[in-house]
Amino acid sequence: MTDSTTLGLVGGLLQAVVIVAGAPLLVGLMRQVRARMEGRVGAGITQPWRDLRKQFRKEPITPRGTSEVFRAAPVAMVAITLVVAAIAPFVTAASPLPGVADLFVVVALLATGTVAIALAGIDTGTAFGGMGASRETTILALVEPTALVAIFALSVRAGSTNLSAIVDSTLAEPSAVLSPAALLAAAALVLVIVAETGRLPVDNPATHLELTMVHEAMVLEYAGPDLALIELGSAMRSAVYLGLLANLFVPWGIATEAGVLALLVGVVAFVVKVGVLGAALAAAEVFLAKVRLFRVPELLAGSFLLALLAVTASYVLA
Amino acid sequence: MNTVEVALGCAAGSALLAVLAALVVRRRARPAVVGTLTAITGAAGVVAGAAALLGERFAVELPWIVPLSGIALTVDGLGAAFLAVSGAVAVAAAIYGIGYSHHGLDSRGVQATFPLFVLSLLLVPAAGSITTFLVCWELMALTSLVLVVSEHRRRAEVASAARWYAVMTHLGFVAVLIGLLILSAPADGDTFAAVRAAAADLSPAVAGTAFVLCLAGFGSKSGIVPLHAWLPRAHPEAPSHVSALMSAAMVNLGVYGIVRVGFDLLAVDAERWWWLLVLVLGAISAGYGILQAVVSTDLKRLLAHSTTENMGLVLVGVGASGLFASIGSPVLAALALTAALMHVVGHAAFKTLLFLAAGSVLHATGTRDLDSLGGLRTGMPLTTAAFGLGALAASALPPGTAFVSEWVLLQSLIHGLPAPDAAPAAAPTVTVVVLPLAVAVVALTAGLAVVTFVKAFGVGFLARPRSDAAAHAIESPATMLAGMGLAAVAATVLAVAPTLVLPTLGRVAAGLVGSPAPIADAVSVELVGVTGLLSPVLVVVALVVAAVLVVAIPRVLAGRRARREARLWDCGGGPLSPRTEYTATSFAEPLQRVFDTVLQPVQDVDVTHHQESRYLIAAVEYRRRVPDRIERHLYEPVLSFVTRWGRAGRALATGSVHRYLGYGLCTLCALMLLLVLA
Amino acid sequence: MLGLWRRIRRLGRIAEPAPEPPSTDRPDAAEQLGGSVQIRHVDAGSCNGCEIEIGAAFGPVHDGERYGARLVASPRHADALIVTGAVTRNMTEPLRRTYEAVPRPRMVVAVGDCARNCGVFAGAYGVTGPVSAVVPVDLEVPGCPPRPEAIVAALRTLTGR
Amino acid sequence: MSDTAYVQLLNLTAGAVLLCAVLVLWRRELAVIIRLFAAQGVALAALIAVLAWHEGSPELAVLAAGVAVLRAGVLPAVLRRALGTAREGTEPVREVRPVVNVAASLLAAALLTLLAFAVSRPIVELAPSPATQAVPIGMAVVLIGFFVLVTRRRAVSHLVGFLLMDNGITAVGFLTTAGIGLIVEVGVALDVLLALLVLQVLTGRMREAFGNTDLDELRELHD
Repeated sequence: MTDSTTLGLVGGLLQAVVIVAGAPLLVGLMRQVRARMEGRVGAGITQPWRDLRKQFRKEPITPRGTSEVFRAAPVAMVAITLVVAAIAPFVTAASPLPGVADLFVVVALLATGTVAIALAGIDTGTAFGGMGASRETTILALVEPTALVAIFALSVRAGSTNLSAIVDSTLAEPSAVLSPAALLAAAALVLVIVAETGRLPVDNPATHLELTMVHEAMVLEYAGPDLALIELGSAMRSAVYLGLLANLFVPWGIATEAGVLALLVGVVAFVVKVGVLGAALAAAEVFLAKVRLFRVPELLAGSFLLALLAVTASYVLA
Repeated sequence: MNTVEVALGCAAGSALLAVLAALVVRRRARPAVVGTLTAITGAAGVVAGAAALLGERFAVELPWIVPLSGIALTVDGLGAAFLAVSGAVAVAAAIYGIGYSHHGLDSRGVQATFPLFVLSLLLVPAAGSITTFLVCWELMALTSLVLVVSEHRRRAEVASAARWYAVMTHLGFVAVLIGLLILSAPADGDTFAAVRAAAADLSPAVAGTAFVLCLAGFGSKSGIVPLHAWLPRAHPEAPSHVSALMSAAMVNLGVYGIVRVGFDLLAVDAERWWWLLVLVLGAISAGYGILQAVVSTDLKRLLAHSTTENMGLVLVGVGASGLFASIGSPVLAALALTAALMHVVGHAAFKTLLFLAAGSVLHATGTRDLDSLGGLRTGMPLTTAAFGLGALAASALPPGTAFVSEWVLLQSLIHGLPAPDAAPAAAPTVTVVVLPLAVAVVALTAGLAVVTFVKAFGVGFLARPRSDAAAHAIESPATMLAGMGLAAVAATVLAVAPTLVLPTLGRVAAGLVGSPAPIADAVSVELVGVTGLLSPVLVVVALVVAAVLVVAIPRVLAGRRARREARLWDCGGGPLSPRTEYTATSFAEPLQRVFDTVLQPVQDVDVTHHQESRYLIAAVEYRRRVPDRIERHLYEPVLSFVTRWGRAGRALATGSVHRYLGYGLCTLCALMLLLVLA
Repeated sequence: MLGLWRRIRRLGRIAEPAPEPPSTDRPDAAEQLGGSVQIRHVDAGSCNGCEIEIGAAFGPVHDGERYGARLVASPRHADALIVTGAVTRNMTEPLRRTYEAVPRPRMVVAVGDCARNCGVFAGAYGVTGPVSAVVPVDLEVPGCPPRPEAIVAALRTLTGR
Repeated sequence: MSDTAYVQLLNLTAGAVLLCAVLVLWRRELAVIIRLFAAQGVALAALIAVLAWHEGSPELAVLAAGVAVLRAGVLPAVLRRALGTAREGTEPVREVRPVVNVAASLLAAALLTLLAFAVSRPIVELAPSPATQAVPIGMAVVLIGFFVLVTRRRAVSHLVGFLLMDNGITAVGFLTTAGIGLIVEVGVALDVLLALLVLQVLTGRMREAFGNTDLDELRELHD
C-alpha cells in the first residue's frame, strides 16, 4: 500500500466527514451573514443542524400517486454528492479513487443529482413540481457548456482533466493563478456555481412564492427525513462546489503527504477557504435581486464567453 | 474454413430460410418462425463480427452471383465492428418483432422483407468491392422502404414519410454511386484493394469531389443536417422494431461509409478541409438535432431527432480524428476515432432499447404523443424500467453508456491543444479556434440531451396518466420484453464494463490511422499516450456504497417513524386533475423560448368570447408548432421549383399519340445529326 | 451599491435586544422539536391585520428567526400552522387538509381574537367558527391584532429559546 | 523589474482591457457603460505604463499619463454630459432593446475574439514577444467595438462603441510599435475628439428634432 493511497483513503474519508458535518454549518454561516447585513441577529450558524435533527425525527410522508422514483431521489442525490465529497481534492491532493476523480466525472455526477430531484419533481404530478423540474433542467443544460469550457481552460495547463493533476500543477507554478486565463475561468466558474447551487441572482433559496421558485418548487412535497436528506444534499452541493472553486485556484494548505499534521492543516485550510467564499457569496447576495428567468440565459451566455476567453487567453497571452 | 466464413454462411442461409418460411408458413405461426430465424441471422452476424474483430481475416470472391463483376466479400476490423453492431441490433429487434408483428404486421410481404433487410445490414459492412457495396446498399434502401410503408393502411402520414424517404435515399444513393465510380475509374478492378492502390495518383480536386459526394450520400443516410429531413419522418412511421433497426443499425452504415472512404480508400490524399467539413457538419447536426428533440412531443420523433444528434457527435469524433491526423498527431487521431466508434456501439445499444420501449408504449396505448401519456409506470413497470435505463444511457450522465464515449471524445478534444507554451507549429490556429467550440457544442448537446430525456421519461412514464389510454395501459407480451431485455443488458454492460470493447475498437482505429493502440487493456478506461483515467465500475460501486450509507446512517442515529400516505398537496383546494400537470410542451417551453431565434416556433392564441359580453371568455385555444427551419428554407424552394417544371412539362403531353411518335422521330433525327457532326 | 453598503454600515443592528423568555408551559409536541420550528401560515378568513403583525414579528426589529422559527412555503415542510382569522365556510376544508398535510408531530397556533373566538365575526353567516372548531389548537395569541412581541413570545414558547 | 512580473502585469492589464469591452456588451445602463469605458481607459493607460516601465522610456510614461487623462477623464466626462442632457429629456437611460439581444451578442463577441485571434496569429509569429503576444486582444477590442457600433440603438452607446474601437487601435499600436506611438496617439486622440464633438452636436440636434436619440429615427431623414 503506497503512501499516496493511504493518504487518499484517509483523506477521502476525512473530507467526506468534514463536508457532511460542515455543510449545514456553511448554510448557517451564509444565513447568518445575510441576517447581520440586514440588521437582524440571525438564528446562529448551528440552526440548520437543529432543523435537520428535527426533520430526521419527524414522520415521513408518501403523497398518493408518487412512485419509487420520488422516494429514491433524495437518497440518490445525497449519495452522489457524498461520492464527490470523498473523491475530489478537498483536504488531500491524492484521491481514494483516481479513476473517478476526473473533472468531467465530477461535474456530470453533480448534474445526475440534479436530474434525480427533477424526476422526483415531475413524479409528484403537481404543476409546481413540473415547473421546477423544467426550469432546473433548463438552467442545467445552459450551464453545461460554460462548465466544460472552463474545465478545458484549466486542464490545458495541467495537460489532464484529473483533479489531482490540476491541483498539483497549480501548486507547482503558483504564478499561473494570476494569469488572465485562470482569472477568467474562475469568474466563469463562479457564475456556474451560482446557477448550479440556486443562489441569487438565478434563484432565491428563501422565496415563498411558488411561481418564482426553481429548486424549491421541486421539493414542495417532501417531508420529514426525505426533506432532511434533500436539504443536507443541497448544503453538501454548495460546500462541494465552493470547495472545488477554492482548491482549483487556491490549493495551498491542501495535504500532499500523509501525516496527521498535514491532514489537520488541510482540514483547517479547507474549512477557512470555503467559509470565506460562502460568506463572500452571501454578502454579495444582499446587493442582488433575482433576475427574470429569461434573463438568466444572458448571464450564462456571459459566463460562457468568459470561459471561452479563458481558453483562448491561455494561447493569446503566453 | 474460418469462423467468419461459416458464420456469414449461416447468416445468409437462415435469412433466406426465413424469407422462404415467411412465404409458406401460415399466418398464426409466421412471426414466430421468421423472428427466430432472423434472430439466428443476427446472432451469426455478431459471431462473424466478433471473430473478425479478434483477428480472423476473411475474403471471398463469388463471381457467379452477379454478372459482370460478381460479389466480393471482405471482413476487416472496421467492417467487423459495424457487422457485429448490426447483428446485435437485429437479434433484439427480431425477437421483439415476434410479439410486435401480431397486430397487422404479419402479412407475407412484410415478414419476407424483414430478414432481407437484416441480411443487407450485415452485408454492407462486409462488402469487399464497390459493386457489392452498392448492390447491398440499394438492397438495404429498398427493403427498409418496403418496411416503412408497411403500416400505410393504418396511418395516412406513412405515405408521405415513405415518399420523403424514397426520394432522399435515392438521391443519396446517386451521390454515393458517382463518388465511388470516380474512385474506381482509374483502378483496375473495383475491389477496395484496387481502389486503395489507385487512390494515390488521384488529383486533389478529383479526390475532394469524390469525398464530398460520398459525404453527402452517406451523410444523408445517417441523417446529417441538412440532409436529415427524411429521418424524423420515416423512423417514427416505421414499425417500432424496424425503427430500431433503422435508427440503431442503418444510420451507422452512413458513418461506416464515410470512415471507409476517408480513412481507408482515400487515406493517402485526405486533406484537412475534408475533416473540418465533417467536424462542422457533425457539430451542426448534433446541436440542431438535439434542439429539435427537446421541443418535439412525439415520442418516436423525439428519438429520431436524437439519432441525428448522436450521429452528429460521431461525426465530430471522426472529423476531429481526421484533423489530428492531418496535423500529425496520430495518437489523438486514434483516440478520437475510437470515441466515435464507441459512440456508434453505445448508441446502437441504447437507441434500440429506447425505440423498442417506445414501440411497446405505442402497442399498449396506441399513441406516441407525450402530452397524452404519463403514469405508465403502474401499468407497464418493465417497459418503464427499460426506457428509464435507455434514457440514462442516452443522456450522457454517469453511470450511462453514452458518458464513456463522450468522455473519451472530450479527452481527445482537450488533449488536441498542446500546452500553451509549446511551439506555435504544434498548435495550428485552426485547432486552437475549432477545438474549444467543438467542446462547447458537445457540452451543450449533452446538457440538452439531459433535458430531452428527463422530459421523455418523466412526462411520458412518471406523474399521472393524462389520458384513458395511458391509464389503462398493460404490459407487453413476453417476446417484446425479451427483446428489450437483450438491449438493456447490452446497454448496461457497455456502461459498466466498456473496456470489453473499447481496446478492440481502439486497435481498429489505430490500424486505420497508423498509431499504437490508444486504450490500454484494463478494467478501467486508461488512455495510452495522453493522461486520462476513468473507471465506470468504480463509479457504480462507489454510488452503491454511498447509497447504502445514506439509507443506513439516519435510521441508526435518528430512528424512524412509520411512513404515512397522504393526499397530494393541492394547496387545500379540490383534487388536482391531470390537466394541471406539466406536459411535454410546457416542460420544453423555457428552452424553446431561450432558443426561439434558432427554432422560430409558430404559435397562435384564439380567444372566443361570449356573445353577451366581450369581457366573458368562452374558450382560449393555444397552438404551437416548431417547423423545421432548414427544411423550410432549403427544401421547399427546391420542391416548388420541381413542381413548377413538372407543370411546364405537362404541356408537352397532350395525350395525342401522333405527337408522342413525333417526339420519338425528332429525338432519332437529333441523335443522327449528332453522329454526323461528331 | 456603495450607497447601500454605506447604509448597512451606518444602521448596524436594528433588532431589539431579546426580552426575557416567556414562562408559559410548552405543548409537549414542541419538546420533541429541539429548538427548530418551521411555520406555515394559513389565513382562514382574516382581515390581514394579524398578517401585518406576523410580518412585523419576522422583520428586522423583532427578528423571530433568531429564536429558531422560520416561515416555510409548504405545510409538508412545516411543524406548526399559524392560523389567523375566523374560519370561513370556504376555508374550513382547506384548513383541515392543510393540517392533514403536516407531518407529525404538529402544532397549531391560533393568532388573534378572531382565530380564538371569531371576535366581532362570531355568528356571522359565512363563519364556521373559531380555529379550535376545525383543528386542535395548541397555543393561542390574544389581541386584535396581537402585538408582534406577543407573536414572538408564542414562537419562543414553541422553540423554547 | 523582473521579466515574469512584467509579463504578468502586461497580461493582466491587457485582459482587463478586453474584459471591459465585453462588459460594455453585457450591461444595459448607459451610465454603467460609460463607467466601464472609463475603466478601460485606466486599464489601457496602465498597459502603456507597464510598457514604459519595461522600456524605461519617459515619453511612453508621459503618453500613459495623457491616455489616462483623455480616455479615463475627458471622454467619459463628455459622454456623461451627453447622458445628463439625455436624462433631462424623456427617454430612458438604458439600452432598451438592442438590435441583437444581449445573449446573442455575447456569443458573437466570443466568435469575434476567436476571429481576432486567428487573424493576428501570423502577425504575432513575425516577432514573438510578450507585447506582441497581446496584440490579438487589441484586435478583439476593435471588433467588439465595431459590433457595439453596429448593434446598439442609442447614440451614447454608439459613441462608446466608436471609442472602444479607438482604444483597441491604440492598444495594438502601442503593443506593436512601442515607443514611437506618440504622433499616432496624438493624431488619433485629436480626430477622436473631433468625431466626438460632431456626434455630440448630432445627438443634441437629434434630441431637439425627435425628442430622443434612438438612431432608428434617422430613417425619417431618408425621405
